Amino acid sequence: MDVKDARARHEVLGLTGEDLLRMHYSMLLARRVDERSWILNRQGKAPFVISCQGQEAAQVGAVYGMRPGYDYLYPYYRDLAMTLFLGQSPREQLLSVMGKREDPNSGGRQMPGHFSARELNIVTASAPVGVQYPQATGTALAFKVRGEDGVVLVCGGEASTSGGDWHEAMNFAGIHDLPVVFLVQNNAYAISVPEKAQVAGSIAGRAQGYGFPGVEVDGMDVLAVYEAARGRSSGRGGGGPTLIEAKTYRITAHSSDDDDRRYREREEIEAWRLKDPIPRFERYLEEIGVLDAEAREEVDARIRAEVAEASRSAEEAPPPEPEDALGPVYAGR
Amino acid sequence: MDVKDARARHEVLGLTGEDLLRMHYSMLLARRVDERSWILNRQGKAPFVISCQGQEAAQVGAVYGMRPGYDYLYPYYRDLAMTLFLGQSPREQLLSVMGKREDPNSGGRQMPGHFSARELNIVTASAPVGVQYPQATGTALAFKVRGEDGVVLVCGGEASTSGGDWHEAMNFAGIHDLPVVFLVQNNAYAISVPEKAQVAGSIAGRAQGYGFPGVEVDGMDVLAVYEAARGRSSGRGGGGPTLIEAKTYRITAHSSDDDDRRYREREEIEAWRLKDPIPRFERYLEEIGVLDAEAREEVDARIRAEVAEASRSAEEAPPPEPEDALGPVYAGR
Amino acid sequence: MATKSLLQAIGEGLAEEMRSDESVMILGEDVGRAGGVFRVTQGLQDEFGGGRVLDAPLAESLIVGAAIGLSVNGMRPVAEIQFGDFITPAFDQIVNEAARFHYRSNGAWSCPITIRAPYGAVHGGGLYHSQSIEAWFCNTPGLKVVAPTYPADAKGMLKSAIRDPNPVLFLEHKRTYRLLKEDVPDEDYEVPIGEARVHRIGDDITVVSYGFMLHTVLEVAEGLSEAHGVEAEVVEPRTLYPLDRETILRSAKKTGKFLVVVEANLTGSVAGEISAVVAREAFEWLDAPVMRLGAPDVPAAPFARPMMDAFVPDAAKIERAMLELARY
Amino acid sequence: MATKSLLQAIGEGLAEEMRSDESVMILGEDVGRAGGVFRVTQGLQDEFGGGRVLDAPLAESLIVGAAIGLSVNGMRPVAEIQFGDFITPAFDQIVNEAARFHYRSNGAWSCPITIRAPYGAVHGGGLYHSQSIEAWFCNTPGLKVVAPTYPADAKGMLKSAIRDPNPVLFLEHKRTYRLLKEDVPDEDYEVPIGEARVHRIGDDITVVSYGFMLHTVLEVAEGLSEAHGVEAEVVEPRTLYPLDRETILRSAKKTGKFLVVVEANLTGSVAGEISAVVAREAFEWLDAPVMRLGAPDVPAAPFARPMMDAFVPDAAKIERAMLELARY
Ligand SMILES: Cc1ncc(C[n+]2csc(CCOP(=O)(O)OP(=O)(O)O)c2C)c(N)n1
Ligand SMILES: Cc1ncc(C[n+]2csc(CCOP(=O)(O)OP(=O)(O)O)c2C)c(N)n1
Ligand SMILES: [Mg+2]
Ligand SMILES: [Mg+2]
Repeated sequence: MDVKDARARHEVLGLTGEDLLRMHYSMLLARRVDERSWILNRQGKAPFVISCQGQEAAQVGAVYGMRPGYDYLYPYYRDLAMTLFLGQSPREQLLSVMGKREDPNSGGRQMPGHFSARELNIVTASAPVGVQYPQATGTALAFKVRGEDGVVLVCGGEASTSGGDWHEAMNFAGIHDLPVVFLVQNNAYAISVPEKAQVAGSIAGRAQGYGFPGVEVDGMDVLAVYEAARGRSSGRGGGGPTLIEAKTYRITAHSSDDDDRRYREREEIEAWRLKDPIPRFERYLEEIGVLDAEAREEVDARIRAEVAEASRSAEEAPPPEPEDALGPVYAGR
Repeated sequence: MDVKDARARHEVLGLTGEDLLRMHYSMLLARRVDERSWILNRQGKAPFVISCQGQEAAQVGAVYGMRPGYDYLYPYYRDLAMTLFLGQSPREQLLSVMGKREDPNSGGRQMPGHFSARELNIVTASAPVGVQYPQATGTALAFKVRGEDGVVLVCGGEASTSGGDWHEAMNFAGIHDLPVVFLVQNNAYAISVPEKAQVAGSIAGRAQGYGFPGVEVDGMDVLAVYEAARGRSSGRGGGGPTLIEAKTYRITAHSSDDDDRRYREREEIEAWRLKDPIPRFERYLEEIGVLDAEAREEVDARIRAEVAEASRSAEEAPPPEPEDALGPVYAGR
Repeated sequence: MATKSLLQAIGEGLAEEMRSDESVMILGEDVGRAGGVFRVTQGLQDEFGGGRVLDAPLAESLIVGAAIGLSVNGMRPVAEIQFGDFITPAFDQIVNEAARFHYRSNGAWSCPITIRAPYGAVHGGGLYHSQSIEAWFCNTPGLKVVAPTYPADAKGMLKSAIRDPNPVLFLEHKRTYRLLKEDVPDEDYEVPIGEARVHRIGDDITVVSYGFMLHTVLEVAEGLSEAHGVEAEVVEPRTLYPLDRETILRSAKKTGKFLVVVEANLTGSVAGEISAVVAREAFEWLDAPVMRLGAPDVPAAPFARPMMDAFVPDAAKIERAMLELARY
Repeated sequence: MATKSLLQAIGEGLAEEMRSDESVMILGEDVGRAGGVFRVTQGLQDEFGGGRVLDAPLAESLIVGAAIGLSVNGMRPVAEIQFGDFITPAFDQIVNEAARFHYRSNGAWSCPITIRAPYGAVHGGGLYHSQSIEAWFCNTPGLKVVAPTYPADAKGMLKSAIRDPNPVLFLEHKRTYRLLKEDVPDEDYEVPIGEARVHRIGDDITVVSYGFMLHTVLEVAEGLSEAHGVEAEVVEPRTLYPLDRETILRSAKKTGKFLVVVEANLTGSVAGEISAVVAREAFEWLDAPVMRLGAPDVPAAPFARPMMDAFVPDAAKIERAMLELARY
């Protein structure tokens, strides 16, 4: 698809219409897979759901340009849009949501959202918040020690900056000028705890104290996040660490176990829904003539069909056997 | 003793000549007790020594004005000058150095330098670096919850900022605007590890990222440190957290177990010796006419006699009994 | 006196202690407006304000470290760790700091803090919301580790924990939170730390258990009595460290047949210590090997139901072990 | 073949592995120019450069976490924890992360890291440079915990640890670093993880021990043989988790009299697990209670010499325990 306006934002960023459509596709696919998970939950087929809704732009903007299987991703539990972008399929994620035997993340051992794909360099994630940061610096250090140009992208919510691991990793990345991008998806809440009880000062503003750049970006704007991350998570620019704080919002409750009416007003959510990153990006795509309403419906229909089929197939897949619980505990030599 | 010059630095700070002499006395006393510990070590009477030498100005400057038994101090293992200032005696510290039964810090249980004095609000210190920071914020929070104007001073070396505890405490202090002063005594080394392999960016510069003031001061200048700390550790000014990074230098090896020739040049030490905070302060005192050479010798002689007597008495004190090892493990109700 | 669940009893215990002692306060993640992810602290922030029921940042070392510092300055904090699995970042503050304050200062300082932590496998919890964390803490003199199972015990032991001048790790099995209700006294009372409880008297075998496993053991014990005439004596340690060795040994010596049932990965669990005490002190009374039953030695309970159910010892496994012991 | 101390043997093992495998690297506090506070890594930074022998910031969670991340990206890191007592901040990364990588990813990932940590009481060390930390880690499937005592074993087991695709915690008792020298092979060799070693053959009693205690036990065993004709079989687990149950049980069944001697605070130590295994599996062969000897249940070895010497089990206490068992 041709680009109509020579001064369009994406052009300045070196992105083609095709890039934009790929971005849009990834965001919408993640949204639909996520929505499907909630339906499965209500149907009693998925005991637990944790969502990416509202954060798709931050995720796709940051991951776009990563080289799957070369650069490394340390995702956190909301990073569905990233893992789908890098190559995991909707069926795979729905297998995970239903704790099926074929779940590629963990074979049904972990909760959904604990991503893992060895061949895609998506490093196995866990539940303890923040542990990924030191690990990411080690992975970046390996690139540096070997003189390779790989980059590591590591993600977390704003509360993941409160624990010591984040700081220890920031300091280490700064000392050794490591090729690592810290992406903090600040969605205003940690379960019920609002940002002001979680974060003193400014997250982005802290990077300076470690001697490397930190930027705050509108996390509902996929191009803004891409701009902050490119040349970093893309690996093309190389260089040292960067911190990106993407201001975003968690549209759903924390998880299917949470009742968010206890701690936030409906009006607040409605106000943020108006900034939903997907319709917003679609307005841009329409403006620049890359995706009109009809084409959008077509894409969405295709995605919905794909997700429905993935869900059907995943539902049919067998659960783990009881004995699967017994291993593998140790890797063989 | 009268102050001669209306524009002298100490006057601007509201300090009298008497204040200055007290500061000087505390610094020199700490130096002499410290030196005595090394002699005891060489004599085989003290298995382990860890020094304050070079850091006396940072310590006395920060602690001066604290209200013993009201404000709280979380010292680190070099803070001999602070604990002496607050009221522990040379004999008490030398009892600790020799692991005697009467050692008030721990009854011979801990290494020297692990200070504790309940009645002075010097909180029992341990060896794991950095653990004191979260504790200090809790102590400050108690003041806040009860609406009292107490202040907490918490200390560590520059490497104590590398661990997660420091960061978690900084963040918490910022969120709740707690009355706590973080004093980082940056003496350029953590055992053998130089600052550049330890600290990315700037320690003082990090405070801003947590939303409260941070200052870097010349840690060899007692008045500069006092200026940074007053109205904070004094408690008189109240208010929220402050971070002070006092640039100083460790004149001795890390401890009596360390051989620093492995990792630093003699010339470097000699260059820093020229900035020794005690002679430097004495030059100031002489300039302003508060302490001439003769009076200085007198003070020193008095201190030396006091320390010699303290040492003699501490040497004679009995060691712990073997059975002392068995308790007290649990406090009785 | 009303019937209460474990969860309600603990919540009530917290409220009562806060009412009667101004120095008692709570800090933890989501303990405030949300009332805790399990709702144990529901309503407390409304009653006592944000100063005394404080939503902490997501930083467990800070939570425990700050609790220590609060106790230093006259408070009696109750720190909540959202899930026992996430207590690991606070490990240093608990075992190296809180537990050592008294000894290292030769008795000058003490550290009266309570650390509440829900533990144990639960459906849908997966590897990181399921662990039995108790063994990590049961080699640490200076610390007390309690794990009551029944509502009335829990409330009374929580009061003892808060009033204790030492650090107490207070473990709550998630699957027992709402499992049953029982009468819980309204008046102020304590259940002492360090005393085991004999739930069922029997002459044939002794079974020691706690948490969710205890419920299953008691059920199975009834069944064995009816079906096989085997009378099991069932003992709940309630305090895991230090152990009430006397009560455990008295029962072991009486029956001569001893079994410990835990939900933890068996090897290295507290079942080892309990077995060792019995093997040492009750040897002459034993008519059978000291037996243990626990989860297999795999990292933790998996998420998918068939695997989780295979992980947690169930009634059938427990019955088999008890029968094997009885018939030995 | 030259004689080497434990410390030298470990240093040599590191150097050889780094020479033969470019992916092996070291990170820890003071491991570079200073060569480690105990000088284990002396000379390695000169030979391999600052990139492969890296002075880490004072942040143990970072050290282990970064090691995990290095292993993810093709390296074989050896992380040094300066003193075992300071491993606590890394507890989360070790037990919740490294040990779970393989299981939680259904075998897709593994975590080949080695974590070296000096442990044990030493004169002048005091509460925080003395602890026996092994029990904290011996309830964690996915992790291997080794604690060799003799130089040749240590070098061979270090090689096994580095080449193992799983996380291995490698414990070195500080007081054994320079205690003796023995022949250490020059050629490349491994001593397998998971195999106990029988140091002394005897028919009367079995004593299991490791670390500094093992040396004392062996001394006492010689004395008992000469003075009392008591022949002790002395078994060193070498690997503490998972245990070599077969070798331990074989000896227990042979002698029928079993004692474990550890330097840790006894209650909750690995002595409990070892005792429990024997009490369960060798019951019919036992002629005496399964006995344990360890340090008293106080936080850790104190600084002042009289107290430290009272804390660590000495030859007299060990002899008394061995004789009591032999005469039972
Ligand atoms: C160490 C640790 N403590 C507590 C938890 C429980 N927990 C899971 S998610 C969460 C909130 C995280 O908030 P944030 O980092 O902002 O991410 P978000 O969920 O908002 O995307 C908490 C407290 C945990 N998983 N790990
Ligand atoms: C958690 C922890 N890790 C390691 C050590 C060992 N250690 C003791 S002091 C020290 C260096 C501390 O350096 P710094 O904080 O700069 O203080 P300085 O000694 O220079 O005053 C180290 C590594 C420790 N005590 N605690
Ligand atoms: Mg958030
Ligand atoms: Mg320093």
